[in-house]
Amino acid sequence: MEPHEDKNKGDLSRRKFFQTAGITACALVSGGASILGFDFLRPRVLFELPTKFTLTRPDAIEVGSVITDEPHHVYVARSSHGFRALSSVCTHLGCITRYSPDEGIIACPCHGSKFALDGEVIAGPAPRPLPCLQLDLSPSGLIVVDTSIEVPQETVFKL
Amino acid sequence: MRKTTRILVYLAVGFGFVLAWLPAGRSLLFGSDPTDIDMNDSLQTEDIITDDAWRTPIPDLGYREREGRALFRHYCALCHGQSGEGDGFNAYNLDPKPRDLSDHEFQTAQTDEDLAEVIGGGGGDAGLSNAMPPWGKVLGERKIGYVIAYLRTLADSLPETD
Amino acid sequence: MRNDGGGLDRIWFWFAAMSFVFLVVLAISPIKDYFREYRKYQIDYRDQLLERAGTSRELRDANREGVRIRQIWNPDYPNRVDRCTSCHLGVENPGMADASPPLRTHPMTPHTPEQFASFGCVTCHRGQGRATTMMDAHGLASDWATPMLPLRYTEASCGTCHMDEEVPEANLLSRGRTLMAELGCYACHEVDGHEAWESDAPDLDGLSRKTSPEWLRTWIADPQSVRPTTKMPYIQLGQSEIDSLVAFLWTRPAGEDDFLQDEENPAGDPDRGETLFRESRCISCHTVDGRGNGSAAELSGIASKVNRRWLIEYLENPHALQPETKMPRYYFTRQDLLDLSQYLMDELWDPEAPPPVEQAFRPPQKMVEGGMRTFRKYGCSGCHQISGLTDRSRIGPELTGIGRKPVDQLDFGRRDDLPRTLHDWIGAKVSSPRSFRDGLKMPQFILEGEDLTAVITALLSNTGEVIPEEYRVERVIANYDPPGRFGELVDRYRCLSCHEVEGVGGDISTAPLTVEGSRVQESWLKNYLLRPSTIRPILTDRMIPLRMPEEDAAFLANFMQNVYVDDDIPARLFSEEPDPANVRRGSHLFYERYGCQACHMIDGRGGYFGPLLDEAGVRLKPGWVYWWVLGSQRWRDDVRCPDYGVPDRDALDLAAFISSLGRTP
Amino acid sequence: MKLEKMITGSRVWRSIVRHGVEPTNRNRVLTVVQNVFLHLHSAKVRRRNLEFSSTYYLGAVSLILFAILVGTGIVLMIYYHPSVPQAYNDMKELKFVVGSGMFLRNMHRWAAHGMVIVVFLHLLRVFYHRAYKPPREFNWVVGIVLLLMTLLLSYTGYLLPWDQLAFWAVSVGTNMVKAVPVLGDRIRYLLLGGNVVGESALLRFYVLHCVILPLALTIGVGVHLWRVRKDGSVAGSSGRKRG
Repeated sequence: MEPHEDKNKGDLSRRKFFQTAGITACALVSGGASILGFDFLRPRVLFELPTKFTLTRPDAIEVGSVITDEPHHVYVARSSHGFRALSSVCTHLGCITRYSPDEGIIACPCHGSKFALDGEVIAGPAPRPLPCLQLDLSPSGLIVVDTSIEVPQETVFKL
Repeated sequence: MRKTTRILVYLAVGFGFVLAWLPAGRSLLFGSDPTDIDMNDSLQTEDIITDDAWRTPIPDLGYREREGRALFRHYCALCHGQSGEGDGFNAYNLDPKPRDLSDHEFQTAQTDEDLAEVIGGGGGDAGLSNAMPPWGKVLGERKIGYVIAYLRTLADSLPETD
Repeated sequence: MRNDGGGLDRIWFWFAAMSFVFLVVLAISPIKDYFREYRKYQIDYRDQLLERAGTSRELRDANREGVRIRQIWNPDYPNRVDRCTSCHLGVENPGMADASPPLRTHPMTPHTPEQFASFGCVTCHRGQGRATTMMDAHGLASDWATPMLPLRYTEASCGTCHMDEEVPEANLLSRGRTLMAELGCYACHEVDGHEAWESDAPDLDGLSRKTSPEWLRTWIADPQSVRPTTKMPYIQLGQSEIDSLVAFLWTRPAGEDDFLQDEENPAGDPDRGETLFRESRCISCHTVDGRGNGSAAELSGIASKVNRRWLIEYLENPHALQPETKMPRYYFTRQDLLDLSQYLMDELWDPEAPPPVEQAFRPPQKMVEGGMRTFRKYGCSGCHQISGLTDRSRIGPELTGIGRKPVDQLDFGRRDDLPRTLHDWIGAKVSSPRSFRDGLKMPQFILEGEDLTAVITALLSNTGEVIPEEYRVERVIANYDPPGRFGELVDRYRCLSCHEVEGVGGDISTAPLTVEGSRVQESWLKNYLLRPSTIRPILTDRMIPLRMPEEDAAFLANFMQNVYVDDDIPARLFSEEPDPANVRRGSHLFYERYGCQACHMIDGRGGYFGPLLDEAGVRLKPGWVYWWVLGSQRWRDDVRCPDYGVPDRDALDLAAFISSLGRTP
Repeated sequence: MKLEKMITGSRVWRSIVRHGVEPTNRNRVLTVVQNVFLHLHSAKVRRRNLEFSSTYYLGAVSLILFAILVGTGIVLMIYYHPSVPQAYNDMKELKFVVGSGMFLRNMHRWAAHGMVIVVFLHLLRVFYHRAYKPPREFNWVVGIVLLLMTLLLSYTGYLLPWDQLAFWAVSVGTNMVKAVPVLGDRIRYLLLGGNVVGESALLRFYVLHCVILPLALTIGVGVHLWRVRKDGSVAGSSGRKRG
């Protein structure tokens, strides 16, 4: 019976090898497939407005005035200190705020939040000030706003 | 025996599929249509010009040089001449004479920025004759760029002297 | 249940093998993804940026460049997504001007670099914007119908939005479009937007009174050999077709054929005729041996073409014989006509022209009918009017959309030598149209070198695409009809053949008349119409003396003075005579500051490209001079008098100086 | 009465409904137990029908291919808009931008080709083995319907890329439908949602391809397999007497 056992033993180890190899391959396949699945679902290009965009010349904005860029949801305000870009998306529930030049404040129509021109909350349910955004000057001398970069609230950009 | 028949049947079916799915199957089986040729009896074949004008080498000027050439011929050639040698018909009465733009040394000595300055601001501003007027307001930066691109081709046509 | 162990082994073997195969198959996709073409360009770009970075900010920006697909997406332009910038990374970066493609900066053109975001790349260069591999993006893959335009034809893309004949900063395209209209492509081919095209080829009625059958035969056989500058193409007719065509034209309308009979016109004085020819400035439009403006027919050889009687009739009143002609009607006396025609017949004949045959030409009816068929077959009526043949159907295929036709829809015929591209096909079609097949009808045009490139560009620009409204630059078709008696005179003297008014009219004269009333003084204008003086001595195409009666001149001058005015131009600049101090300062500015004498001549000093200013004080109104000095391009945007950016005070002084010229104090 | 007898006594009826129609308790039970929709799990199966016997696996392969098609198809729907001309652009997105997009699209395409071939081979084998004979004649009919649905799925999927091939294939195909007597024009009109292959045709084909036909095919496959369990597979059919 010994040779038979030997043979069995050899069979078993070969079987074991195939089992291990197959299961390992299957594990790799499922791991890889989930990575690929994630890669498939993650969009590589966006059909949205770019986060970095160009506005007017700096001198087109008068001191003390605010211009609104509606498609990008951005305010650019100019004070005597310099320029400041604010997101116009309310920090409460994401409504789009409005600037009212008469009162000199930014107000949200949904739940009545009010913000000052430096973004600070004056009234209402908004939990945080409006985010302050990165400003830049393009080589041709135009204002460039990047909504993907937030800067500290007190930042003011000078010419 | 049964097994062979089975294999044969499968082979036949498979072959049929391959043939039916072959993209070129149609033309392989049916061939292409002969083109109808409409003969015109009164016209001799040797009368037909089959020149290969389309093959003539395209003058080797790019877009900017071409635009520059048009501007140069319109605004500059009156004094500087068609080939930029300073021999335009309006140069006759001028003192000093217009610059020979095809001069190789002049071309190598001047950078594009230098040329743009004189073309844009005029000769007076650059300390040259005020007979060279300023074109900056008429042409603007871009078109002056075209003109300079064309000026550069004028120098290249000169045989290089040492 | 026997061989159980062995069977299971086999199953496990297959399990392992299949799992492995599965793994390999799954790996294909990520591996291909890793080797995507744009990856290496993007890594290369970042390296180059890092190398070129001079400031910490540039370094920071360079480090931010990751490997990702970049795209220009324009929601206003439907479906316009261009990913070209995934490989052509430096197009907007002026610092990459010396890099090698694909990373090099895009050259400065009217829409770049400012408007990349709204135009993208495919709008001008074609190809497949969504693709991210070179073959696909450049449109070389077989599934894409519009491959990239070769760079020399890129101007064609300007023409997809700019519908006008003249497109600014695209002179190859403009030239191609002008050529297409001049050569009469629209006579045979329908093209959107050119339905109103009108031929300026002569009417063919009454040829038997004008010319000889021999001349006609030579002409039809090969027009360019008779007159190299003609626009009429070589139609490549067989001899029998030529004969029948001549027969047909000869009998339209059926009538006399007294080519040689001319009893009623006595001989004239050729010397006086020559003086008349020069004085009348015929070469302002016509050429003689190639000298002259060239907008009207070459006159050498005219004596071999027409007979004297016809010539006299024509010079007497051109509009009676050719209603559409641009030639004005001069006031010639009977003696003038005799002398002028004598000069033309004596001097301007063509030694190579066939001598006229003495006997009358009476073609058989069958030949005439055959000629009519030939006339129709080759679409002669597309250009030439002839009584009784009013159908001006276009015999060629429609060309709208030709500029985007997929190559597999083109008939290359026997031209196996051509590369299978649209531009090569168009090039061969316009330069040797009959080489594709037998029996084609398109005639042979002489198109070479840049003219050919220009016509190919113009054809490629006709894509028939629907362009969003805000991108379209429509073709402006000016429409102006001078009213009343003024209109009648303008028609008689054919002023609009040379002068432009309200965008209508020819371009032979440098002076549009739209604001003539604000420009010149009425008394001067009247005298000028009667006896034109020389304003620009170097021009060949100067104002012609029309010998008009004084009342016509007075009426024309008065009308223009009152109607052709622009309120922006001050009618009266100075309430009284300008201060001599201002005149002196103006003179100083004229010579020393602005160097105006480089072009303008006063008292024989200065260049002579610009108008003579000797009598400017009598000719021009001071308000005009002031307005002109402040920006002459407002009058015509191609005026060569440069904009110096003259301050207001200098302009007033210059106006004072120029208005003082030629005036007796 | 006579008509009812004629129907219930007919061969077609008896190939579908295997029990009697008399209102006995046994028949009432059988009505429920022998109905795939009321009793998916067979109440009684012959041991032989459950054997893992030697076979060409053609039915199983088509089933697996169908599963692959459903899987890849659902995933591809994430990046597909059934609209003109966005549909074609989406093909380009899959090719040039989406990670593994082309891999999945090719899987879907080749599996579809494979399924048509395998289902057809399956039919040939059943035919060759005379497995369409009683008691399997009803399952043969179900199988034919499944083949038709496979072809229809293939055909409706053909339009979705919205390229020239798709457009003309569907133009030609739907013009063939016109040849159907009497109803031809109307069927084409309904199929295309109009008279030309356009936006509405694309949407209709999309719904057919992604919802209606796959659902119908799933139900059909259910009946088909259920019948196989009851009657035995093809492998067991030839050379054995019924009973």
